[in-house]
Amino acid sequence: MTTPDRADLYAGMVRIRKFEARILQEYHADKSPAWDIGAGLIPGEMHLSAGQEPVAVGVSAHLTADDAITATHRPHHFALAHGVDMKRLAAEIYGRTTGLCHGKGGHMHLFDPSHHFSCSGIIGQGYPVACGQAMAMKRRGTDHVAVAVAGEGAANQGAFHESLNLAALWNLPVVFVIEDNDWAISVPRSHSTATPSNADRAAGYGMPGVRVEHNDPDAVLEAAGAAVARARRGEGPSLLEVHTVRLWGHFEGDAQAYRGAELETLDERDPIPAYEARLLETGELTPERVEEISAAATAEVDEAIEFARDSPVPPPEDALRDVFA
Amino acid sequence: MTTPDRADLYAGMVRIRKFEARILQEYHADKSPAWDIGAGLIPGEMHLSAGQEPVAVGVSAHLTADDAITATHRPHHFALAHGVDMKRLAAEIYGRTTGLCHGKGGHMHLFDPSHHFSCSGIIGQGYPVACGQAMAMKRRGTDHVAVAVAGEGAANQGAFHESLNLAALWNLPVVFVIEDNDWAISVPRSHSTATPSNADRAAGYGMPGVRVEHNDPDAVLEAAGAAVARARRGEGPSLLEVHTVRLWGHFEGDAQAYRGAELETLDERDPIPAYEARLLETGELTPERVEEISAAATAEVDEAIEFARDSPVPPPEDALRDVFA
Amino acid sequence: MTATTTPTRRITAAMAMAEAIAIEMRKSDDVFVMGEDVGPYGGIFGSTTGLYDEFGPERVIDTPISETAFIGAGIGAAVEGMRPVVELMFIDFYGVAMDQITNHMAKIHYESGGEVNVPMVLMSATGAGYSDAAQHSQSLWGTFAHLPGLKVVIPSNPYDSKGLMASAIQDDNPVLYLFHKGAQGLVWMKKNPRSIAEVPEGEFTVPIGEAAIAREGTDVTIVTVSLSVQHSLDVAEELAGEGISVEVVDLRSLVPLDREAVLNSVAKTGRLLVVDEDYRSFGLSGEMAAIIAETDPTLLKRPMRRLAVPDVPIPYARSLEYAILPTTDKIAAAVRDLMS
Amino acid sequence: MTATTTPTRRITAAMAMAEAIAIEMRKSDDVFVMGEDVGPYGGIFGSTTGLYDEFGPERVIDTPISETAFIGAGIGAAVEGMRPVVELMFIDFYGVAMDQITNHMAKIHYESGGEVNVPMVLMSATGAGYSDAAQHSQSLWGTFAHLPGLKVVIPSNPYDSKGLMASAIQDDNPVLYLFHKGAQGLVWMKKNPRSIAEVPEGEFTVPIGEAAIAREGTDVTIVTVSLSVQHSLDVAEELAGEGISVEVVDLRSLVPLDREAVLNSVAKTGRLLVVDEDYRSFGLSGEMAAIIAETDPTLLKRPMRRLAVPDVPIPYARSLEYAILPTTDKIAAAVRDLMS
Ligand SMILES: Cc1ncc(C[n+]2csc(CCOP(=O)(O)OP(=O)(O)O)c2C)c(N)n1
Ligand SMILES: Cc1ncc(C[n+]2csc(CCOP(=O)(O)OP(=O)(O)O)c2C)c(N)n1
Ligand SMILES: [Mg+2]
Ligand SMILES: [Mg+2]
Repeated sequence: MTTPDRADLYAGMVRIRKFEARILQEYHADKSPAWDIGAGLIPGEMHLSAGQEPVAVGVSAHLTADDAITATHRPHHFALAHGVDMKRLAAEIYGRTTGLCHGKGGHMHLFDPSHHFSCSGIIGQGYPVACGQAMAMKRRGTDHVAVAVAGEGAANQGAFHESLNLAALWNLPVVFVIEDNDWAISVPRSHSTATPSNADRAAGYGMPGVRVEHNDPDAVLEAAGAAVARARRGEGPSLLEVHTVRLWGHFEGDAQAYRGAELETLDERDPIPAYEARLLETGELTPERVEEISAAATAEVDEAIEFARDSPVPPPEDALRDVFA
Repeated sequence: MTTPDRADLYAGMVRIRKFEARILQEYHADKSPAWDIGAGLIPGEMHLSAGQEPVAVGVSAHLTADDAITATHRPHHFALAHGVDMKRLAAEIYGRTTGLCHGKGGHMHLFDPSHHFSCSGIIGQGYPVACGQAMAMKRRGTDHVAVAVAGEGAANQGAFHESLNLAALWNLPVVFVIEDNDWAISVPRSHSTATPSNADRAAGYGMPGVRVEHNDPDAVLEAAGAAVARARRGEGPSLLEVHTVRLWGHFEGDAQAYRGAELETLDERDPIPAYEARLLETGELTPERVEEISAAATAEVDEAIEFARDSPVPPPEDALRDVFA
Repeated sequence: MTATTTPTRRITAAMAMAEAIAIEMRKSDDVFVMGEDVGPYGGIFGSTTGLYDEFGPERVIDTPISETAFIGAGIGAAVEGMRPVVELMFIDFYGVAMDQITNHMAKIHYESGGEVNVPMVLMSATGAGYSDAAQHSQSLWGTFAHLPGLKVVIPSNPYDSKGLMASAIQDDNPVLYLFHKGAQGLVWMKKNPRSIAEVPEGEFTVPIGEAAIAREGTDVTIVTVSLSVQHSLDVAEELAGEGISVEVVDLRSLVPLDREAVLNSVAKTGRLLVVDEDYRSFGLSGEMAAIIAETDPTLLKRPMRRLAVPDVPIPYARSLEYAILPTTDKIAAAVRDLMS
Repeated sequence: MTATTTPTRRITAAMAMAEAIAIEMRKSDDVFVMGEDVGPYGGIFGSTTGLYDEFGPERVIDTPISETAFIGAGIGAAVEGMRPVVELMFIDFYGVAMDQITNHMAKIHYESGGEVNVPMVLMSATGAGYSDAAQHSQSLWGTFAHLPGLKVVIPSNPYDSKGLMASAIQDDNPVLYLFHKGAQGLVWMKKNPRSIAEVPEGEFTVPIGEAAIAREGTDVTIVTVSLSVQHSLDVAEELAGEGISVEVVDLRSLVPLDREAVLNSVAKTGRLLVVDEDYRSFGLSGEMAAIIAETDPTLLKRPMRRLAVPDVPIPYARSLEYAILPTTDKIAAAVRDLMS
């Protein structure tokens, strides 16, 4: 795999952000005046990934559609970065028949077998499943890898420990990714995690552990590259923690009073303008290219949302289908 | 707490071994000719602790009846070392009304609230409970500690990870003890655990971790002393792994074919004769004292077994009592 | 239920729960709260609102996402005589801590031959109706009622929310307290007006194990719990206009179960509809059928009706989700059908 | 069931299970086995005897005591199209992996709108009777039958053990296969002679979802599963001598449930006894009552009888344990009572 163009990483982030921003808007649009979580075109809980794009694009740059990802309750950035179709993703979020899961799954339960992509709303529980996907890949003699994503809050769930041990013991091609955005809903990392770096925990499984302190696509790209390459070579799993930022609420509707003064610093911590400035400086981006990227992303998002909105709502009788194959 | 006499540690080990040896004998006595696990005076699974006495006596020497222990499916050595009444322990193993649990619990579910002692047949699940006992002790302003015991196999269970993190985070007075006897039933440590020392895992929770390589009461005493004292001082939890030995089968009836040649080396690895020889050499024991200790233990065990055998079998209608207080 | 003379005011079920916890916390230092986001956030579904401000971080404790560890820690503290109130954010997350809940919290008292008590409350949110899909919408009370050792308490209104919580904390046994998100009276969720009601300010209890006849009637018995009680009352009001007299039995707890209340009502009406937001098979409606069938099958003048989630995971899209939930439409249709 | 012409010989249920797994492993590399002590040990209850010798450590894999991880890994492998057979040593340990089992293994197919299959078998030992006490003696099939998405298969004899295992592995859905320790035919446990029986050597299947009329009769219907089928057949033989004709319906799977078989039998006899080694309330006996009550309550000429574990954890002492198990004595007494 050749190193991706930095402008492409940038474009990937912009595309994700535009998607999330649009979902944000659509989600809230029809929940007023009395804000009702279950109302509107997009109902239910909504966990958006703004700020965490560097993790998704930096990791996914090393993957192909044959590689697996198990994502979390906050899954859109990884889905998009991994190549899951934006239209079918949007349609699933809208609960339409054309969605990835024909409206049955929803935003926390996205399945795209053509990209070996899945996610789960239960904390930490994608880790074991990724181990099993890696087992299958290994047993079949491929060099594919499975990427398991979790938040820093999830790293204190039993499944984390069991999965790391299993993957190390069986030398499975897994890359365990922890998105440390400092918060698990309202609980700060200091109240959830007895170590400043989850990378330290990797040693307890005899696997390499790296913490990327900067929420930067280049840094993630490099660290993830080493981990993915190691897995592809058959040398086993790695742990990669990235210190990222959750720019918005835990879920939409979260007033975030618990964040206090931190809220005012968030704009400065947005990774996209920072990266854009850097690439403009090095000449890897030009103002024109920035415009083009923005326009292309907007167009793609518009098309996806339109597709979703125009797609049929599932007929009630479908509810009784698909319990068994 | 003053350092216990080494002869007392020795006596504690002898007492446990005599108890276990007698249970072994009683357990098998009436299961022939067709060996039936459910038959005889002592039915059910039976996990005996022969070889692991140094861990129990070395740790418990630092405890009083106000301190808690959560033990495992292999609990007798810790129960006895912690001061649980041998008669009521035996009676519970015999399923009698005079037993610790009046016959309802059995050998894997022993409860003695007067010693804050309990155990569980589910792997790793005493760890969380010990955290809660430690919470209560701390909140009440005492300097009591909770000791949580698990096998090396159990250290790969999610509860291990969650509990260590919780105890470290909340600075709880817990000592996590791992008895590494190389085996989890038929699965060797190398097939279960991705690190040579569980002490390495402690670092991932920012707590001290020690592995005692020798199955020796003195070594355990010293390491446990530091951990217990630390907890009593309010400085938080520690992890202590002891490399011990399982002299007998996982449970009684286990033919242990999987152990191969190791079986022949077990006699040499028995910690009791080794310790006895050492103390005889230093003069801390004399042959007469050894005799006395043996005789006293035999007498106590005889009395306990007699008590158990002579105690009433619970009447059937008791089965419907005690679901709720 | 305990008489009370304190003034009442209209509050939400969530406020009523939190108020009961606060009263017990004031009475005894042994009572403390732990769970995810129970602190400054006040509980995702408002069950601990205000407690952190009054009692501080030592007694209202935010936990890591380690349900096995913190539920287990609740058990350990309870074994030592404290009275922890532990929140499992959604009952759907039971699976990561099921061993602590059913092999330890529920069994220690029995295994110990009655020597050890586990006076602990595990409270958790249930229910669907706002597109939270398969892993955040379940009711699961049938699951816990099947397994011995836990009391299973399910309030349907603010008064019971407070009184049952008080009883749960005072109980020497482990109590699973299941509250419906849609009946909490939360500002950010569609709600039935019955989720906000008059509740006395002071201390009172509602006994665990007594069903309430939420509405008397003579034609059809609806046996139900939780939010479905509110729906059933709405339907009963509607059908009264059509001349159908519906009795609504709110079980309020599944363990202990008030069998007499069910049998008496069915003996009177001869027609039974069980409305259950949990899965249909091997659950609440089956148990209701069994207590009749083993007592006197002839009590039923008509085949009983079961309105429950038809053994499918809860789907996401609103059209699908409402197709499988026991809505007022379906309740009314089932009652009419029983009368036809 | 599939016709077969291969020779038969008398083997234990455990051997029959292992044989079915071996046949499927020979047919496809996608089938592999993992669990605790399934390798050289051959499974604590003999379910994988001989497999390690034939297929080696790459296909018969001993796991750490990490049920969440290895059951989850089974799911991941199944999602990728493999056909793992995973053993959970005792069903009592479900609690440490319940999330993977019921929120993932059971729901992925539905959540994905049918896009993803999870062709996986989870096999586990159930049952009491040898003083293994509260945490190692449960049956729990009612728990799993209540939660949608898993097929729940429960053989009662060696023939079905083999044929249902073959069907389970071939099934594109997750199947929970519950075998009773006391019906495995193990040398080291008391057993009913029915645990060793004629089984064809070659490949055959028993369809999942069809009850077996284990014995025809006209007076009383016993509906049951697992070891209790063996007990019920013994009782039926005994009572035949007293002139009581007992029909024994062996459900063989709870999901899918063969409702017709139950209704037909009860329509014939008018008397129903459900024998269930699982806990009584909110379980199998309730579901049987409900399918009758919602179809035609008048089918029951007598109140039904439920013989199940009376909602207590399983006690240790033999006198206590046998007091709560559905023994042949109690089955016979219940049948006689229904006839009196
Ligand atoms: C087992 C389980 N416990 C609790 C929750 C509720 N919950 C959903 S997201 C979340 C916080 C997750 O924090 P983190 O892992 O850091 O991910 P982030 O939301 O920050 O991306 C919690 C507690 C859950 N979904 N599953
Ligand atoms: C959750 C759970 N999984 C599996 C078992 C079955 N089991 C009982 S003891 C044991 C091995 C335990 O090994 P280890 O922790 O090393 O303790 P040891 O027996 O060596 O003392 C197993 C797998 C169990 N009791 N609980
Ligand atoms: Mg986070
Ligand atoms: Mg061991």
